[in-house]
Amino acid sequence: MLWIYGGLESRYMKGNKYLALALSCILLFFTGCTGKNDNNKQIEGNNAIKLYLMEYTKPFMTKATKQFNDQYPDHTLDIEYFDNKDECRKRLNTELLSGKGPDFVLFDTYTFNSIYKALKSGVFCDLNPFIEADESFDMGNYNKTVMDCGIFDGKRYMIPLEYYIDTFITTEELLEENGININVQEWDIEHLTNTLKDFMDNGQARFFFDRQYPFSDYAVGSGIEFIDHENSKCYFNTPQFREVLNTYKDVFLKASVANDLRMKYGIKYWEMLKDNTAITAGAVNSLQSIWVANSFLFDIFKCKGRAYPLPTYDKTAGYSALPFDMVAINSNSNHKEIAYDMIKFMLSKELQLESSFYPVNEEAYDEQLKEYMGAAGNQIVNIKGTPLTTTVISEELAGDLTNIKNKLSRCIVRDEYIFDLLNDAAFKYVDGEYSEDQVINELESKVMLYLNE
Amino acid sequence: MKIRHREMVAGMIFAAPCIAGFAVFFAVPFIISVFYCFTEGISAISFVGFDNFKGLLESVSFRLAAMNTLKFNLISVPFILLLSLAIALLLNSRLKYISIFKSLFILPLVIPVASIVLVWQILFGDYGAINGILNAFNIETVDWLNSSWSFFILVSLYVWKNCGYNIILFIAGLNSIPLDYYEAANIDGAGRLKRFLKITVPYLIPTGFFVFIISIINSFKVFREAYLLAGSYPHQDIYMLQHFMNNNFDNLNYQRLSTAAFLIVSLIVILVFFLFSFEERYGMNFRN
Amino acid sequence: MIVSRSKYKRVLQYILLLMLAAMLLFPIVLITANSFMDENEVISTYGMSGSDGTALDKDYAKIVFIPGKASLMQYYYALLREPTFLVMFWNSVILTAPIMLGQILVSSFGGYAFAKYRFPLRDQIFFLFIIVMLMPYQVTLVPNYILFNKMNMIGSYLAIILPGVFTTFGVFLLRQFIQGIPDEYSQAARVDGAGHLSIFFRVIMPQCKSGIASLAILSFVDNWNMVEQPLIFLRDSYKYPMSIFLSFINTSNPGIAFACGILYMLPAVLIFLYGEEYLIKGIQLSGIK
Amino acid sequence: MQQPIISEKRKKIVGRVALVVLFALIMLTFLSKTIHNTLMPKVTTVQHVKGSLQEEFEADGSMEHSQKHELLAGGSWRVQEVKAVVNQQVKKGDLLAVIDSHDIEMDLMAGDYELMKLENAIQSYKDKNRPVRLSDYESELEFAQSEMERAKKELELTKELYEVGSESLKSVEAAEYAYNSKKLAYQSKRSALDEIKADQLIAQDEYDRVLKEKTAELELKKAELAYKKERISEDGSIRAAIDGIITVVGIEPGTSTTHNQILFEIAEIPSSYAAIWFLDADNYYKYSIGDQVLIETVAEVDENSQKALRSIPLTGKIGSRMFDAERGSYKFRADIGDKEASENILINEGQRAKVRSVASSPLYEYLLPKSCITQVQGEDCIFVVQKRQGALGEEYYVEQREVKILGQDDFNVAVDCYFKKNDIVVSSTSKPLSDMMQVYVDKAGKADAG
Repeated sequence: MLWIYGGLESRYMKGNKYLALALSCILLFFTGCTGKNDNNKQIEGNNAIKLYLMEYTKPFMTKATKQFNDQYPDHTLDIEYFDNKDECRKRLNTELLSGKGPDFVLFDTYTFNSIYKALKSGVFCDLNPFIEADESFDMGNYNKTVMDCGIFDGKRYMIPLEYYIDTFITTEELLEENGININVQEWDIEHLTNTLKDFMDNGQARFFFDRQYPFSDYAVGSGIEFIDHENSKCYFNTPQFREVLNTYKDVFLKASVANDLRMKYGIKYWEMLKDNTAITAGAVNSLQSIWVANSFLFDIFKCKGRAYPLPTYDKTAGYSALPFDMVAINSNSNHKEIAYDMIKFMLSKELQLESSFYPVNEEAYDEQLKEYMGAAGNQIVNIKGTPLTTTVISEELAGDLTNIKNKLSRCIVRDEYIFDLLNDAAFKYVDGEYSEDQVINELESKVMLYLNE
Repeated sequence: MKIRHREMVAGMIFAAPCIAGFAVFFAVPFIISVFYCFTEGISAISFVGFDNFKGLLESVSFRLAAMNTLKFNLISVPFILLLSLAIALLLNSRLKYISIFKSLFILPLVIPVASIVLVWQILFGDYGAINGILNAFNIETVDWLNSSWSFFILVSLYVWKNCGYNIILFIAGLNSIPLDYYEAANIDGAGRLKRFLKITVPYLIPTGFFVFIISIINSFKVFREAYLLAGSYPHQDIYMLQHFMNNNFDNLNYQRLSTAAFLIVSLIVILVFFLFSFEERYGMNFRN
Repeated sequence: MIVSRSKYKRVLQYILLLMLAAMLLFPIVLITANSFMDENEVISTYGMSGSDGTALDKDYAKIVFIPGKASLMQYYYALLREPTFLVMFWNSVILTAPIMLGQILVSSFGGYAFAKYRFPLRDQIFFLFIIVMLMPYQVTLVPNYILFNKMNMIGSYLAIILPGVFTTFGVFLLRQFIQGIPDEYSQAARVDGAGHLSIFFRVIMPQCKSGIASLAILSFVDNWNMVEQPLIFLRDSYKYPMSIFLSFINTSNPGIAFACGILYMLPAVLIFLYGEEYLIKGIQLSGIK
Repeated sequence: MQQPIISEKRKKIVGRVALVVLFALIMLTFLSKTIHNTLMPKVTTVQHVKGSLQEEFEADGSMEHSQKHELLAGGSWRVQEVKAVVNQQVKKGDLLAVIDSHDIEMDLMAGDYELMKLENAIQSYKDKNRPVRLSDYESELEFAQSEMERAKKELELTKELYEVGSESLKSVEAAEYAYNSKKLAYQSKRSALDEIKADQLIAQDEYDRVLKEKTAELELKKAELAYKKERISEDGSIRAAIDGIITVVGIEPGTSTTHNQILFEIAEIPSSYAAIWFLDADNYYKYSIGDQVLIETVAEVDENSQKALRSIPLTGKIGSRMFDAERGSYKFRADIGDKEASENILINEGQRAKVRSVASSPLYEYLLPKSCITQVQGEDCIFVVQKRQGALGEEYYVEQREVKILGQDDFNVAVDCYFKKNDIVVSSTSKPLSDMMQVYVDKAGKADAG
């Protein structure tokens, strides 16, 4: 198109050239130097608080709605229920990101393709001001470590409702007869390796873990830092990470029941304990599941169950929790205070008691634990068609749980994309398709790109 | 006078639809997006001056993407220029069936990449044909698409796709050279090379310019190929500006997007200005 | 002597050309040939496993030009068993056709105006058109997205079609073409007292048929394999056009990938065969004085 | 060059080809849709209903009579002969067993002797502490009082005399002294009397209590003795107290009983019956108190005035469920409801019986036909039909949901699962389904469960 240019009368062009340049300069100057005057204009909305929720939350939302209605007679809750999780995800993702969406956002860590990118583009508003403003709210009532996972760049964008720690449960007797002794103080990857070596060597079709945790869980459990979202940096090319990766391939997976075998048992993991395929029951991440697993152990072996976390990288490292359901307030909501009250209600004991993982509300936690230590014994419950006489959670077991809880040092919000990358790469490595360096490089490069976009 | 006026009105009416469309879909929103460059927050907007630019330029990914794009242009454009020129010269000779060859060379232009990319994957996949051959000679195989080779693979795809376009233009350029020049040169007893340098090259310079620009423009569109070849997070070396932007569309970071867009636009504008003036200065000189 | 030398040279040229042609055509030929394999052979030859990208049995792909036994299974599946494929095909059509027609309509008016009329800011505006024309898609998509998001039109075909219609390339091309039409005709018509419209329709249009044809082809080729816009503007995968569907298919359903590829490029090829010289003309137009 | 001509020809051909292709594609599109639909698994659906199952459980149990009278041994008797056998029908006064008459005499004598001893004991007690006599104390008190009054009078008299001077001051003092002493005496007597009265009250009711107790004991013994005597005639024959049927015989000849050992157990007829059965922990929950049960057992019925064994159905209501520790299972007991059924039949004690609960279960939220449940890797699952916006517009697909089976009968299953109001569940399919699989919903075959 040079030729058009040639074809045009040059005076137009001259004018044009300068005009364009001048225009752009002025534009830049103006917009750039208007300074940083914050004018938080908000969309004027009616008195309806918008929520998107999954259908199954209905039962306890009815509670919430009741309470809400007598608290705010002049406002209404307009809840849109979804029966299809993907649809809910899609709607939340797109609408929030494009400045629309519900006022009060209840989501789990799988909702956003990348929760941190969402945070970066500022979809949620900082909750700290509200919390500071309100004396009735006492951080002490909640698990600090877990609560703080909602903080990003010093702003508390989201608040977790429940969290889980990858734990597995077994009995001391069972460990002994398999020639394993786990010293919880020393419980780290090295310890794991040593203990499992001879266990695996006398090669029977016996496994330590009753499932193959995905690499991401194992890595998170190991407590090494490999992603720093705030400064968008990642540290995969470290001896620690390499060791974790290798132990995962060489020790951890070998000591775990392979998926296809596990498939045969379906949900009935206790069968594996019965026929001595696995000697632990894994992924017991809520007091209820622990109670049940413990009962099974007692039912089968007549021994008390003990709970252990996944091994950490070294014994000094603390354990890691992962939040599940979280709540936040849309930064464009013009009912922020009300939404905040909703959050407080969600954190209140009676609702926290409903949570399917560990509740952040310590009171609720204790109450649940108390229940399972006391009243919950000697019932006959029917689990997947197998009747089970339950056993209360013993003092020791409760002790284990509390130790684990007290030794929590961090809480990781899982970022879907990155965790998928981790697992894919690890899978390829285990498959022998990738070399160690290939894994590291791929992770380094892709995650780096991803974090910096 | 009156007529001129009516003329003007008529012209405006004729031009109205496209100008209106242009304004609605490009100009106005673009100005809005320029405004976004200096703000943050989704709809609770606040001005942050040049922070976005700072942030963007600090972002490793953006810099990488920009570098890659630049690198791609520097390598692929000259290459495709020479190649297509060579082919054009070949095709310009009066051989039999030349028209068939012509159409053959142009064909890739219309073939959708999407349906061709498969072949590249077969060739360069980790278990692709080439690795198969390497393996047969027990040479260590390479995961082409996940290594720095991917860059050249992309180049090859780009060349394959856009060669035809340039060939056409060059042929047009060659045809526009009056033959008697050559005859005159012949009479002067100038050698083939001399003729090429003295006549063909100078006359092709303008075309060359145009092809040059077109190639650059097309190289900006190479994202299509890269995406189809290796998805939205390809190997570092073929992570282009377009990837950067497309991925940012996923989490709709308006500020980022518009800032990046603005930077690219101003870059291209400057480039075009530069080329125009360059051509203005030298392009003419060759003519006389 | 000279004859032989020239012959020698000619042969050399042919060989060169043939080699180049072979290189350029290799992919097309390969696909065409392989589209007649049956599914199992495809999978066994290229070791593509349906489930995910990684091969099941890790033997390397081979380049096979002549299928073991020719079969139309791929076409059968693509055309009769997998309606999604055809739906995607029509999606592409739905996207491309309106853009093509709309663009022709708008740009022929615009081109005429810019070529034959004077009005204030004409050249500046035209200059802007050219600048926009040079932009990568992603750049122009940003404003579009902002606009359509405001209009809540994300996810609908209109969000792709409308900007497509008003792409400035068409205006530019036809302006070039119409500029080439000598003014005498329109002058004569005007003397006969024809109005602007009738001049446009009676005089200009008939003469820039080929111009419009080349615009049609170029815009078809461009839009037929659009990738960026659908990726960004369409939310539901079932609205995607072929181009994107194809990029998934060789993982999701490798058996029929080749046939789909062929069927997808078929219209493009047909149009190319039909209007090759228009295509060439169009491309040259974008470059001529 | 003849380029244009070629191209003209080519155009024609290509144009035709293009038309054909277009047409073909359009045709194929519709064709493929129909083919696609026919190839999809065709499913029929049902809607879950709220209701209760006709749960049918069967347990083996035994029959027993519900109202029984026991004959107890009065002491350690030596049994000489036993006349009655289990399930023998007896009239009031029929001889059941004979025991050593000597024992009985001894027994009775012992009884009499005890009585006697008691009576004496009472008598002696009566004598020992008869009530104290108050009257003498009272008379003494009266006497003291009169003395005192006399003394008073004398004192006054002497005083008057002293006034008139016909008495000496000395005698006055004397009289005064006398009066005072008398007064004291009187007061002391009085207080003593009060004390005695108090003591006496206490003593009295103590006495009464003891006496009552002793008499009560006496009565008891008397009663026992009478009871014995009434049942056991001197000759040592033990007789039925009521018309009935013997259910238990607790003795055999030659043995000797212990005190209060069950000799016989007689169920009165016309009798009412109960069924008893045991269930272990796994399926005890299938029966619950208050359930109607169908009991099938063998009974003796009169058929035109002759007895015949028939297996008859009875209905009962579960009355009790208790955990039987040593058996480690739950014991259920159901009383036969319909009297007139049991009027004219006769069921032997311990008769085997089949106990079937015909109870419709508690109300379940979600009932589905059995055919809805499919096993996926040891998991019970159902497939719920969902709609989605597919490539070909509206399309149906199935969503796999894991369910917990709460109970089932011949036709329906009660499941615990998350349901939406109008979810429809696949009840039958032409091909095996998997999650998210697209299906063709056969509206015709749509029916409700339950």
